[in-house]
Amino acid sequence: MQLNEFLILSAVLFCTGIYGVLARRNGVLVLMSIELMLNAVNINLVAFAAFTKNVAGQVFALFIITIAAAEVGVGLAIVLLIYRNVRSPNLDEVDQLKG
Amino acid sequence: MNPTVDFHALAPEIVLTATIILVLVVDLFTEDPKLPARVATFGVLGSLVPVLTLAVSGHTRVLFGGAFVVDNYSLVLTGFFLVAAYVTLLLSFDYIGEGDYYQGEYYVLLLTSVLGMVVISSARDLISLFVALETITIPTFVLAAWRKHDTKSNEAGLKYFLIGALSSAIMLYGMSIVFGLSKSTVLAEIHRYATRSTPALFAVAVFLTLVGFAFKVSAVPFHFWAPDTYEGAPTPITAFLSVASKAGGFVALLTIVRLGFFPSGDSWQPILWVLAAASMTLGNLAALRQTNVVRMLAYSSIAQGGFILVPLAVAGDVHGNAAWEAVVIYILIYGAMNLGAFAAVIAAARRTGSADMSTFRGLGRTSPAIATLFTLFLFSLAGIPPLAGWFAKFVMFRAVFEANTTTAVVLGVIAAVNSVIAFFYYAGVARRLWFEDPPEGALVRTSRIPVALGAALGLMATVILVVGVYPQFFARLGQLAFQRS
Amino acid sequence: MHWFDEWALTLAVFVPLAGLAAVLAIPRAQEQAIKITALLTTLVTAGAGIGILIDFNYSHAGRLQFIVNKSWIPTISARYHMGLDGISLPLLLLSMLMTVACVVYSWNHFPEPHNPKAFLALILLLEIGMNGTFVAQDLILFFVFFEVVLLPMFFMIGVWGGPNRQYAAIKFFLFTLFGSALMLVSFLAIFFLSKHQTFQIPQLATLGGAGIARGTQVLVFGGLFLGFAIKVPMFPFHTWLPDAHTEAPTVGSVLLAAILLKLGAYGFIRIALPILPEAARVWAPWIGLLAVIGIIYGALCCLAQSDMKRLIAFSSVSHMGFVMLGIATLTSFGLNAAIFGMVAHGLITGMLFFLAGSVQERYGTREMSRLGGLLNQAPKLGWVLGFCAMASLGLPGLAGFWGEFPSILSSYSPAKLAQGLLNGDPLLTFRIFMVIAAIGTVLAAGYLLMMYQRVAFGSPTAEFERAHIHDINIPEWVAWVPILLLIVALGIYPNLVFHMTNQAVTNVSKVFGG
Amino acid sequence: MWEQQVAFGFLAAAMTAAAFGVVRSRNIVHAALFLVVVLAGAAALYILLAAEFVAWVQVLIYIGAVVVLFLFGIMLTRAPMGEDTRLDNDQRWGAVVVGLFVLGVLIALLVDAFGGKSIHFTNSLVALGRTSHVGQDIFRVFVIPFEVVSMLLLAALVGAVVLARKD
Amino acid sequence: MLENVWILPALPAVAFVVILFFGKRSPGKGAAFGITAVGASFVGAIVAVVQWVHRVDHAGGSSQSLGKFAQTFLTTATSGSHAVLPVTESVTWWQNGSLKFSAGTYVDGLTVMMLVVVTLISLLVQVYSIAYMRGDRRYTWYYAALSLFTASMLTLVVADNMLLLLVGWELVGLCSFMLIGHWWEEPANSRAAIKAFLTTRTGDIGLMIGVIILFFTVGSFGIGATNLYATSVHARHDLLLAAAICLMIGIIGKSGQFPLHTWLPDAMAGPTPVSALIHAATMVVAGVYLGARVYPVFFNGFSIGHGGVNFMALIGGTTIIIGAALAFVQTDIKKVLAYSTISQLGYMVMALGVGAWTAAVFHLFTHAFFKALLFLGAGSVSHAAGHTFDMREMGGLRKKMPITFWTFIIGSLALAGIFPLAGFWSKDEILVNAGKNGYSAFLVIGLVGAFLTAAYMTRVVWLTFFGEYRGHEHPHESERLITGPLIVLGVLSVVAGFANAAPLGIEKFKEWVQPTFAFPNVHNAAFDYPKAVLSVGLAVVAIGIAAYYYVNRDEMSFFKGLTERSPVAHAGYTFLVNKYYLDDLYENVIVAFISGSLARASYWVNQHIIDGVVNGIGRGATVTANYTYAYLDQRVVDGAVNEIAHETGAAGGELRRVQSGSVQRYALLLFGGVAVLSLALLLTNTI
Repeated sequence: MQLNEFLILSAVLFCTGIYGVLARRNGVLVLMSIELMLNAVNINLVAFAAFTKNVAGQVFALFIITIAAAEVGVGLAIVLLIYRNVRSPNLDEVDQLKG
Repeated sequence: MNPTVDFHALAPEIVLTATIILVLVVDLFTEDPKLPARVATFGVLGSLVPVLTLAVSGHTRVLFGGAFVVDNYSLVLTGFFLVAAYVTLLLSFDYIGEGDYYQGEYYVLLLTSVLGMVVISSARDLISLFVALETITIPTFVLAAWRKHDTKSNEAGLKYFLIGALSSAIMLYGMSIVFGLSKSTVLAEIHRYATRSTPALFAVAVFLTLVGFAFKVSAVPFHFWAPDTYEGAPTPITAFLSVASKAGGFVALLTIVRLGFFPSGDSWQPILWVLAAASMTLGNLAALRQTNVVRMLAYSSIAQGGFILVPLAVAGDVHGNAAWEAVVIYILIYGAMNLGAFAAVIAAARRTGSADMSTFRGLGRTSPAIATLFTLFLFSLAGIPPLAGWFAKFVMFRAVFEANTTTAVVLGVIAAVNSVIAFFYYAGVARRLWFEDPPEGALVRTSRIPVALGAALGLMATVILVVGVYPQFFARLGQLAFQRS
Repeated sequence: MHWFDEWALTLAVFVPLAGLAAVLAIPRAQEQAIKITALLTTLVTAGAGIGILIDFNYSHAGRLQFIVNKSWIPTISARYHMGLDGISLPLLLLSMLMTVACVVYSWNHFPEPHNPKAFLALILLLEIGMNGTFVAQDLILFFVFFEVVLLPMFFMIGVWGGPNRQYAAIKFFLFTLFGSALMLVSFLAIFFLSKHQTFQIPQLATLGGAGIARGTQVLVFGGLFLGFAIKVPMFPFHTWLPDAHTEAPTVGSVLLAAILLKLGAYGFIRIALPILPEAARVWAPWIGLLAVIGIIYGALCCLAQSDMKRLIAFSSVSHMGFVMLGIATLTSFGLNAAIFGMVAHGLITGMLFFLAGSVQERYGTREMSRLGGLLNQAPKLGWVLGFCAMASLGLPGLAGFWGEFPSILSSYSPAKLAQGLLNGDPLLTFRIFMVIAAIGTVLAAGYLLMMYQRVAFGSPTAEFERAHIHDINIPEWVAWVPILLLIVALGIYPNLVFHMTNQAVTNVSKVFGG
Repeated sequence: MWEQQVAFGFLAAAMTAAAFGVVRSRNIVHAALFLVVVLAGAAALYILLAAEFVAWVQVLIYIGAVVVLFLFGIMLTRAPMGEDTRLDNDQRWGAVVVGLFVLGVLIALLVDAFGGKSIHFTNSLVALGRTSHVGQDIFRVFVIPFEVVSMLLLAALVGAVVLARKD
Repeated sequence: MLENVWILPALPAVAFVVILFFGKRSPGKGAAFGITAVGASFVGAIVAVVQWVHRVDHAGGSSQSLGKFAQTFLTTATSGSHAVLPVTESVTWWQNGSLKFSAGTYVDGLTVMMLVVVTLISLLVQVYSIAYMRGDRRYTWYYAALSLFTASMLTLVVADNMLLLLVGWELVGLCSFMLIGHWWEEPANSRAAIKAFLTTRTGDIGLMIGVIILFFTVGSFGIGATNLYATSVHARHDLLLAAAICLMIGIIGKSGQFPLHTWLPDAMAGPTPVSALIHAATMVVAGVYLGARVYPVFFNGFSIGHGGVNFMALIGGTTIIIGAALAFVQTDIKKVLAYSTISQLGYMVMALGVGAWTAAVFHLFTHAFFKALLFLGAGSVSHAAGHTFDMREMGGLRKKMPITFWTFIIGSLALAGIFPLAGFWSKDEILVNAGKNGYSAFLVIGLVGAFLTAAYMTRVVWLTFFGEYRGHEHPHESERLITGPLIVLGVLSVVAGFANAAPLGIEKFKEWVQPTFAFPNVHNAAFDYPKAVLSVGLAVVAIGIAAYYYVNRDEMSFFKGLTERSPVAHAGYTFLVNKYYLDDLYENVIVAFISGSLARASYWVNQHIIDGVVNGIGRGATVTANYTYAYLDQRVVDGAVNEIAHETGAAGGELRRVQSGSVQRYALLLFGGVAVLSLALLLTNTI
């Protein structure tokens, strides 16, 4: 199979993620979009692992999955905190700090 | 591969890990709020011991098939990180102690981040670098938002988190492609691959990888989080972010560029050049307009980051280690003066009750000691002899001259101009401190400087004075870091 | 006295540091203790100076003595290398003397906001930088000392200065910072260009820019030129000076005029000329041109002043013009004149600023239109002012003359230069300079006498008729008498300085066949 | 070979569609469910690439844990369950431009670099993905990262708790 | 004494210091010190004279003690064989390169002559001042200044090199400044003092440059060396000419020659004794002395030997007439004397210019006595007539104060050059030589000058001593301390001339004073009766006419109010009264321009252009013509810190706007950066 098929798929996912991160207001949705991007990366890695016959790629993917989980945990906590103080999950409503 | 693990080499990490767990336990089972702090401090100091013993024992130790290396380089930086962490702790005690903060948890997170730093200075492959970097970052996301009931602090945490997560995603994408091209995650292999002619994709992949570090060192245009986060976060954390975690980013950058991408110069040099120039200029210009001291320091540290990037950007044309040394020396000195500056800000803010510049007017009259120290740190940042800053700038320019290419010289000129511009806002603060009369009803609180804070101030002041007069200390360290042993 | 040879310069430079520490240690309340400590420190330093003066080997005034050359920053091959020859000696002593005078003078009138502790601390810090600069034999060391001077002066102006002090302080700092940035860059360039890469001034001087392309030399010299010229200050980089002087507290102005301005000119003689002789030849006519412009221009600006202190400030521009003219000729005459000129200007203008300060302290103004009849109300002060004015306008028999005349003399026959201005004959160029400079001496007489007439002659203006103006007081006498005596002594027997400088200067001018 | 090709084509289409769903859906819960589809698809791809261990981890951690977290988040932030037009902010078009731009650049580069390269499915590839093999690699080379990650997770846990708990 | 002549200046110098510090508390308020010192110097001078005369009479003998200098030059001396070498002593003063510059004394006839004149006049003046200045508010200071003056003047005289001479030259200028401004409460006085100082200093530019040129031509500052060079065959004429012109400018400034003479009349603002000493007898002749001292330079430079017209003679001649003419329109007796001094100095300079060295120096010698006498006389008069110098308030004093009257008469006649008084001999010698050396034009000028001199002196004498007293005081003869010096000077004015009375076969002055070492071969003309008679005749006629005019001016309706009637005469009158408008030229045009417009202009440039440019660089290239200092000042004071931000236009503001606070905006920018940079990389790496 063509390596590029996987890579381009991941590129598409990655850019979709980017779009999401930029265009979504809701914090949770932004987090989801980030997950999309990370998945794209994982697909890359696993594909390359298969391509290069080097298991390091898979290991890398595993680490990413783990850390992503931690990230999501922290991220959600922060969104929650904000929601508790600002009463809104929307990111564009937090802009006290500027200039 | 040797199944037996060299625990001496791992001792610093082990001590730190043990400390973290200990702190957690202590926090669970005691009421004394001071105890976790003490434990954390001793842990940090304790993990300095094996660093010293390793330094004494000399020879380089390669573990896990080259994924993890303990050599002078990593030892110097580990030492730096631990000291920085220690100072940060000194700054934190009273700050955290006085607010209604979670104490034990605070130290757990701080130490975890430090653990990441200690690891990153010995990490020699993409995976370790990535993991270490995240370990540095993720706890600080939380710490930035630590003042739970202050929406600014929350905002600081949020912004830091989002930009951080994004840039690590980008970095990962880059790393994945680097892996795909070089067929390995070990830097040595990548180095070998980079010596060949590479496709354009490699250059872009390198760039995407660098983005992650650029974010950590808050290089323009990946700096947006910095001012807001610095302003919102608890000041000790700001100090920590602007020194330790930033240095972490630089170390990773240094490692990956020097041991990984170095051979394909035109993939990373232009990028770093642009980042350096942009950071210096924009950082300085933005700093001119600030009315909040912390925010001003945030921009100033962006600019300083730009200065640190200069030697890296020209490293490709420098024979020998002058450029690398310049980076390390600059990091060491920068750490000292910036920590000092933030310590001074904390001390001053305890007096004036705010970090707003207008409240600092006439501080030279109301509390001369703090004002004097603050001034010292500011002018050291401005690079005026005999304060350590001049030497940092000096080695930077030296590297530029060593490279002696047109691009290098242009960058040098930009740096020179910026170092003059920078004087404006540093002097601006000094002006408020000394030339202006205190606002009526000044001296909000005339609380004494707490011991820990005083210790931090004194320590940093001594460092910048001694190093300023006898820079050989740090110069030698920088030299050692890149000596084969 | 072997140990002394080893330690003399280190003492001369770092005794003030010890004093500084002591001063900082004493609590702010005990002003008397602070003052005494500061005074003792400066005296001890001066003592070291005397020791050097005695121990100095005049038969070899041309070579460095009291050399101390230790490792400092090996990684960038910068060394703790100090030494002094006939060029450094008079300036070093000058700076020691003036510092003592300043401490004494400010004994019981510190400018607002009082705070003697900080004030004296800054003076001591200044002394470290000034003394160090004059004896440093390593470019980096030189740079560091050169810069050390900035901060104290910045704060002296900014904190104890006049109404417009912030502007003046920042301006002063920016100019000099800019200059020294360029200077540092040039130093680095020299380092990397020089055959065996070194920062040691003597070695570089012996190399004499060997192996550096002429064009490059000219460029690098340009950097040095800016760095030093701003400090001197030469037209048109002088604009920071009047503001700085006008706003600075008396003692600040004194040190600024007496010592700080010398650092720049000294830099030319010690570094720029010997290390880059080729470039010096190319630049000489231009330096000369700026110098004479400065002479006339400064004098004219003086004539337009109504503020006594500002007038004296501009007169510095004019006088340093003579110094630079002397340097520009690249001859032993010129350089001797330049150094003598620096010493003389240091003493005389320093005194003038002291006097301006005392006048302001007594009348509360420096507006010459409001002053008058000083000779009536405080005769002694008036006569001393007259004396200094005469000395400053270069009256033979007083120190000022020996800076002016030889420098004019020297510009009659400068060293062999490639070409003058506009590809003209260098000889002609410099002879024109000579005439212009000579005219400058008359203008000098003009503005100084005008100042003296307005301030001292006539009878007091209505507003001060009743005012009780007390004459010179003890601290002032103590601070001034040595300076006044020196002005006379040097004027009558100039060899006091020339026999120090001559050999050393000849070494420099040898290269130019001057 | 063709069946893999077909499977890939099917998965790719589904994942892309779902991804668009995640970023375009007007209903947060739907978005979360779309995300599940994407993640599952990714897992399937891993199987396809003979990385079984990774695939299982993907299923367990992502679908098992992360998505649940998201759902909790949605609940706790009282997000409107139904249709909500105001899920997007004002810079959508900027986002589109940037996204497409990056995509273009990436595809161009990828084609340039890996055009014609193909993955060979051999036994060695299958062996590569085996859990044992992966485990060995982790514990031979990546011990430190592994340990560090554990500390990181601990810290993240502590931190998340501190931030999230009411007080 | 010839070797240790340095003692002479040293004594008054010491006196100066002593008076300065102990004068007030000492008996005689310092006068004692001053007089003792200068007295001692006088004695020393006399001794010097004796020794010198002895030396001259026993010339040629190798036994005589020679100064080091003489030895070195003895061999090279052109006329060394039978020359009477000057006595020189010197010590190292300063050094440069391999050159060592000495300060020392150079004693020959000219020197000792000057020594005598200076010390004597100083002595008399100081004695005179005891009475004249009694009770002055700065009595002590006055004596200090006088001593300093004497010291400086003597230094100038004995100097063995141009540089030391320059020192003395400037110092006497300083003393003159201090003493003119002695009563500085009056703005007029201080203005006069400053005018004097600045004018002479303007001339000193010339002197300074001249000295420099000579130094580089000769290779030494030494006077002996200079003269030797100038007299040697291989002297570079062009350089000497340049030097001579420059030095001449110096002389013009110092010796009140046209056109820089205007300071001298104003200098009369000083106390009268000072005028006598400084502005008649000694300081003002310093210029002439310089001319005589390095005469070879002028002689060779202006090639005086060849007759025709030269700069020096021309200046001198012009000055004679200019000065004399002005003397007529003055009502202030001191002013008259001042102008007469100017014209007499003109005689000396002209004499030098026409190669009559001895005559010039001789006239200097005699003039010192009678002019000092006249000034002191005038002082005595004003002392009596209530401290006024306005002749309109005098008259008829001859009975009131006989001694003053007679001495004044003597002085006037001497000045008028009436046989056999001092003035006659010297002036006559000048005229004779002028004629003989082929300067007939100047001979005529000299004669005209003689005529005018006689006339205006008659006017003075008449207005002062004859007719009715027009003042309101009760004039009386002055006391001894004043008349004493008058008498001494009177006697000298009579006898001094006989030091060089050719027809009587006495040429001692020439013999003793005129150098024989390194001196151009000027040949002094023999006495010439026709010319002598002519000049005296002219003088007598002049006196006659003037006297006649004043005696019965009532009958002389023609002259009466002539100036009112004839516009020509009126014009001429006003022209004279306004001193040829020279002062207006200097003060209202030149000085006003420099210290006014020019100075203000350049200061404006400083504040606006240069400062502007500099700050402009700080503020970007936005320096425009209409941009003002205040505005800039304002801005910078606002905080130079903000300057850069301002300067980069909106840059700072832009950045702030970019930092909008919306995190997703940040993200967008971040990705934008990524996209752009990666595209850049893509292009750079593929192309």
